[in-house]
Amino acid sequence: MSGSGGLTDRDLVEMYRWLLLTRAFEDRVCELWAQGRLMELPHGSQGQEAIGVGACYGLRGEDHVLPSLRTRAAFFVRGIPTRVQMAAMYAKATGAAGGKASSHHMGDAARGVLVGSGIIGASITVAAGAALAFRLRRQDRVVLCFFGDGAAQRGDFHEGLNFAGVFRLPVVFVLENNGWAEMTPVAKHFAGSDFASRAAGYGFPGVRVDGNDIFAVHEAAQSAVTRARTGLGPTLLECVTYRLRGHCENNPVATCRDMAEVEGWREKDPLPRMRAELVRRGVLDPARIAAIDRDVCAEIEDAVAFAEGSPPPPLEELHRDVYAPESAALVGGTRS
Amino acid sequence: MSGSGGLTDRDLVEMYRWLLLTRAFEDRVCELWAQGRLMELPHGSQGQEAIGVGACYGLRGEDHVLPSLRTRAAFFVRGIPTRVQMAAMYAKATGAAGGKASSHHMGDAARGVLVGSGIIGASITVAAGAALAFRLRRQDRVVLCFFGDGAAQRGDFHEGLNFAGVFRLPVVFVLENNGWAEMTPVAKHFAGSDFASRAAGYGFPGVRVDGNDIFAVHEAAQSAVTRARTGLGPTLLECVTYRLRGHCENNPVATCRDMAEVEGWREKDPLPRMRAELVRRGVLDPARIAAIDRDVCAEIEDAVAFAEGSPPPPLEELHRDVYAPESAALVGGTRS
Amino acid sequence: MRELTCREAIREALREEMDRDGSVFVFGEDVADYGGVFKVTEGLLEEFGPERIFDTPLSESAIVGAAVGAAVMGMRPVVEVMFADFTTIAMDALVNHAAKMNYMSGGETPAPLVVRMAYGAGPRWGSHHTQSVEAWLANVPGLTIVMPSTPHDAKGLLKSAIRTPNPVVFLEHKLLYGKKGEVPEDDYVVPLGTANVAHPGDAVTVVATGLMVHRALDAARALRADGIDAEVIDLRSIQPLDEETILASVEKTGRIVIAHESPVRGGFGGEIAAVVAEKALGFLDAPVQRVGAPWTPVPFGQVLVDAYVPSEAAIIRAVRATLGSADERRNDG
Amino acid sequence: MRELTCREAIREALREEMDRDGSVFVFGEDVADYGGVFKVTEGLLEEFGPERIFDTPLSESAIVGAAVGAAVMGMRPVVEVMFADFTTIAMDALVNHAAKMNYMSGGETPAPLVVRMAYGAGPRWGSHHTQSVEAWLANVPGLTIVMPSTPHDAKGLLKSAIRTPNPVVFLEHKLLYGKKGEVPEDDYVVPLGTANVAHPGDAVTVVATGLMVHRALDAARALRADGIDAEVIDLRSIQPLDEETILASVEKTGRIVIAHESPVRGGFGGEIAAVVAEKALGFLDAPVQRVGAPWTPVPFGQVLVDAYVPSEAAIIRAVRATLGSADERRNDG
Ligand SMILES: Cc1ncc(C[n+]2csc(CCOP(=O)(O)OP(=O)(O)O)c2C)c(N)n1
Ligand SMILES: Cc1ncc(C[n+]2csc(CCOP(=O)(O)OP(=O)(O)O)c2C)c(N)n1
Ligand SMILES: [Mg+2]
Ligand SMILES: [Mg+2]
Repeated sequence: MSGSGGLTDRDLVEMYRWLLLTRAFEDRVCELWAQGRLMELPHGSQGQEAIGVGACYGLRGEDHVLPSLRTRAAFFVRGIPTRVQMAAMYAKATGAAGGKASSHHMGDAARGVLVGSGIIGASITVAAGAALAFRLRRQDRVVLCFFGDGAAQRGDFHEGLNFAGVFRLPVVFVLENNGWAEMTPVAKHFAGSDFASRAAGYGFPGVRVDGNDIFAVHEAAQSAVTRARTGLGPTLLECVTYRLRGHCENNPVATCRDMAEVEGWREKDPLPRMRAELVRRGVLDPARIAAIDRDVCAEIEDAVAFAEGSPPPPLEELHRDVYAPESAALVGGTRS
Repeated sequence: MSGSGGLTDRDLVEMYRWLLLTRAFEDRVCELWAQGRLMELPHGSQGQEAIGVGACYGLRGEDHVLPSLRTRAAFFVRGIPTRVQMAAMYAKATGAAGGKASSHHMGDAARGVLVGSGIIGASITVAAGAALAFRLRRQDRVVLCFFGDGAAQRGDFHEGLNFAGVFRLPVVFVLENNGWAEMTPVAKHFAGSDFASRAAGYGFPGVRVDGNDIFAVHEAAQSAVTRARTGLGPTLLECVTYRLRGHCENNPVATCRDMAEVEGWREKDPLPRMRAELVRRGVLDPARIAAIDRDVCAEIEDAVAFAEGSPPPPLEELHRDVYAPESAALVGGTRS
Repeated sequence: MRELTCREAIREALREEMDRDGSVFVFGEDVADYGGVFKVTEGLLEEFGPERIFDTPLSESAIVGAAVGAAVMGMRPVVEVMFADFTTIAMDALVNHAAKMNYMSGGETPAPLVVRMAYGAGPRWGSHHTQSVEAWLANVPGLTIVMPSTPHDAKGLLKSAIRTPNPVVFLEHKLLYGKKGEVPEDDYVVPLGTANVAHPGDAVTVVATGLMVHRALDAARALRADGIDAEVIDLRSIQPLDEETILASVEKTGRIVIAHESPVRGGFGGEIAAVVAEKALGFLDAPVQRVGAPWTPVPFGQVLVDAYVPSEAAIIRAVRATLGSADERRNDG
Repeated sequence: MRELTCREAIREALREEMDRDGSVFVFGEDVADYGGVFKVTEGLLEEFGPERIFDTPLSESAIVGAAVGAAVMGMRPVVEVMFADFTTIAMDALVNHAAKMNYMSGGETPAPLVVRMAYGAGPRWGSHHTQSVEAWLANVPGLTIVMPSTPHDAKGLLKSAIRTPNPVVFLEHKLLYGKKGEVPEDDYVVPLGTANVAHPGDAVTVVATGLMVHRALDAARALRADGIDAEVIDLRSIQPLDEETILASVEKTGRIVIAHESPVRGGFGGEIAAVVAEKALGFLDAPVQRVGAPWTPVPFGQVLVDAYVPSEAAIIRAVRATLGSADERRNDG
């Protein structure tokens, strides 16, 4: 694994915990789904968690992220409580948007998480717009926008990146290339060699890293963030990874796939990989590992209990928030 | 100027005539517009005619072209009568679609001209689809799709080129980079170095040529066409040129532009450039040049007379062709 | 007669038309190897091979745009746009190109294509995978818009949609894919623009589309118990619109309830109400009633989605309202 | 009072709001250096500088998508999408994102943006630069849709549109940019959702939008000569829809003609007819009449466009029809 620059042991352990928490959450919701206890269909990010943790760790509180359907880790690193995420998967009032939204597109203004989209790729132009707001307000904030290889074939990828490039916006585009778009392998939807090189067509750098190497992701993301923060413009960061589960829990892992491919990638699973590295470095030992496991496990079970004990949204919730309340400013002028 | 490969003197004179005819047509319609005699607002292609002539000359009758709003030359080389084009600019019954369509998006199925679009960039996916039809029918036909630098920033550019690349479709994308998108210079809508290199992101070659060098365009187009015809897939051919007039006749040439830039490009005007070259090569002499001038001039004036003498569409035309007549095939099955 | 699900009926229509006409072919996201996320096209790859059905990149605009290009060249593409909510990103190819190709070419190059899309609310999909989009496309001359509600009609209408030389938006309700119904073995078609009287009655006319047809039929059955005979009309296509069948029914019943899943305001029900108010006003014995979703995005979750989607009960309430108010209108007139 | 054109009134609203609120800014294609292809934003660059108004690439989806992103971060973008026909390529940002942001965020991040678009037919633009698109967007909860017809309203409504915390589609009719009218000097707003009785009358109600308001007023003047007092209602916004004003008028006149430029079938007129048939049926003394474009794409050329766009004469015919058929409905009822 690549180095871990300025990261202290405390950082490393914290990152490891986020990685583990994300994995534990994903595995648990897959179980809960199988038991018919969830409302939301899980789109598991198992195998890709290093991207969200590596890229979001070290961001400032006022920076913003716009996760893809596969960036569960980002919600955790940004601090959205496990309870709230779990309640969202149960469509409870204590979940997302009072129960009106699912967890995988949930936003959290206070924690700098922008609302995601079920329209794959559409978030890319929205992220550019958020970065535009920072630029216009002279705020040295950065937007991290996550999306997959499939999303990179949408027109909005092109328009969003070109727009960001032309205005040198403070945004980092994190492309989670997990080899598949639903049941279609990258080789069938992309004839190029890599996605990172597309950045040149928009006038900014593209970088390709091992998305399962949390340190490589962190390092590349940090320099892209610094670049953006200092006014040098966007970066396209292609993180090569692999989706270890099916597209969603309706699709068995093996759907349309050669299991040897899956097995090959299990070897590169970012979680055991980081754990081994931290043990090698003496940052973690069996006791510490077990303690973190217990701690994470308890947090998940607490969230499940919270979610299952939470009330469903009241029927009035359906009609809330269709429009934001008119501000007094509207009647600032005389009416005529 | 670059060489002219397998072109015979006859070819050279014919290409010169197309170039001149296009220029004469464009200049004449600008005059007619100023006199308030036209219905259609001209979007002059003066200065860019070498692209349409160079790229379309030598295509097969069964090949197809999809011109941009700036590829007037393509209509001529494909054989759409000057009379019909002129009548279309007058919105006469003898013009485009019985008078229902303008000249700059007109199609002609028999001559392999696909209907263009007022939605800049949208034609790119349509052209890919036409090429898909050729591929599926195992016809060794090629589609030439023309569009500008502004169109290259539309999502459809991205989706269309990626789609064509993935399926290695027999289509050549001819990008008319004339330095401007309406009143916006390329430098303000594009942060990259050149457009041709974007092709790599779709898995096929991009080539950049002097769009005012008719031989360079022809040569590059011919090899791209051969590539497409032999199943090797698309090419993005960026032709660097310049729009000598305003975006349309509502905008004076100088609108938002530094006239020195315009003057600089006048030196590179493809028409005198080709004429001088053919004289140098002894293919043309003053007498021949004058004869062609007279001939072209007569053709244009005949077209004006034809257009002005043509009837407007009858009111019923409004209701024609909204739907194609149901084919007998529809009732092939028993109704139930 | 044998029974098929809507999913099987649509697949059978595709198979028969692909057999009949070599220019009919299918493409879209995950339609070939996987057989479509709703499994509608399952098995067609094995049967017809990769030139007749293939998977594409995640590019809805290119999918429909390429269908337009292939169609004007004489092919008969049938493309799948997974969720109708994605109409927003395929809208230009559909509205500005497919719908206008025949007109702008003076009849030279029509665009005979079919865009299949799954629409309709369900508890697990959220606001971006559940919308009923027909009203977004209903003001676009050149388009044909089909909304089958039974396996029989899904098959017969899709065959007509594939055979017509014009672009067709074929809307399939997600919750009806598994719905079973009788489907004849023979090669029949259901003509576009012909509504179906799904349940005859003379007390009140209930005009519905898609899933609402079934809610209306349930309502009609419940009302019959109270001696109220509701006539349920399944529009089957909203463009062309079968005005005759609607007007004939209203002239008989004097009352109309219009039910669709999309929100009432700006929904296609307004068009039906307008046609009646223009052409059968004198026959109306009670105010028109519309039943549709409330003015909210489609929410996530069982509880809120159940509250969102118009129910059998809502249709029954509307029917009773038209009956109750029989004299009102004369009075306050 | 001083007179301004709609173009000047819209520009003045932009200037005043940009002055009032530093978070209001403008972007779009050729809006800054050139001042917009319709010259609406001319001079704003000189006045406010390149951070408050700037030109973008030819990317409508990015323009509206970026507006959504900037809006959720608290800015107040006002973007120009040159021709409303391009709604098709900005539709996703508008319908699936702007309109649903407040809902999907539980009220945390509304998207206060305005998308200005020029709509309406003219002889020289052809099928892709002339459509009236309001009906495409009228079934989308979360949106607000404004269609001013006078300089006074254009200014007052745009100020309201900029100040409301919700996304607004602001439709400007190309043929009205040069239209002059009185515009107060003071800082007034026209509340969204309030129709205007443009011409009082008690014989028949004519509800219209945009250019059709002027055709209706011409018709009303012509009818007055024959002693027929038509009441012309200018909706000003179709979402929110001012039902009260429409119903109050119909209850008075007993007759209604609805006029819009888009095709009749599937147009917003259906919604208005439905509201009347639901809530004022008893007051109707004649069938509802709709006046709109025929079921064709917008053609090119003076002759065909004149035949396409609903005329004053068509409105007059519709009014006479509602009057002529006064007793019919009772009879055939
Ligand atoms: C515009 C759009 N098209 C199709 C879909 C259906 N869909 C959901 S996820 C997905 C694949 C996305 O692939 P990718 O962007 O690589 O993300 P991944 O799932 O691999 O993380 C598809 C096709 C969608 N939600 N939106
Ligand atoms: C989608 C779309 N956006 C905007 C316009 C308005 N418009 C017409 S031509 C043009 C500029 C096109 O630039 P380019 O593609 O470079 O072609 P050029 O005119 O330079 O030949 C614009 C913005 C349009 N017709 N379509
Ligand atoms: Mg992927
Ligand atoms: Mg250009």
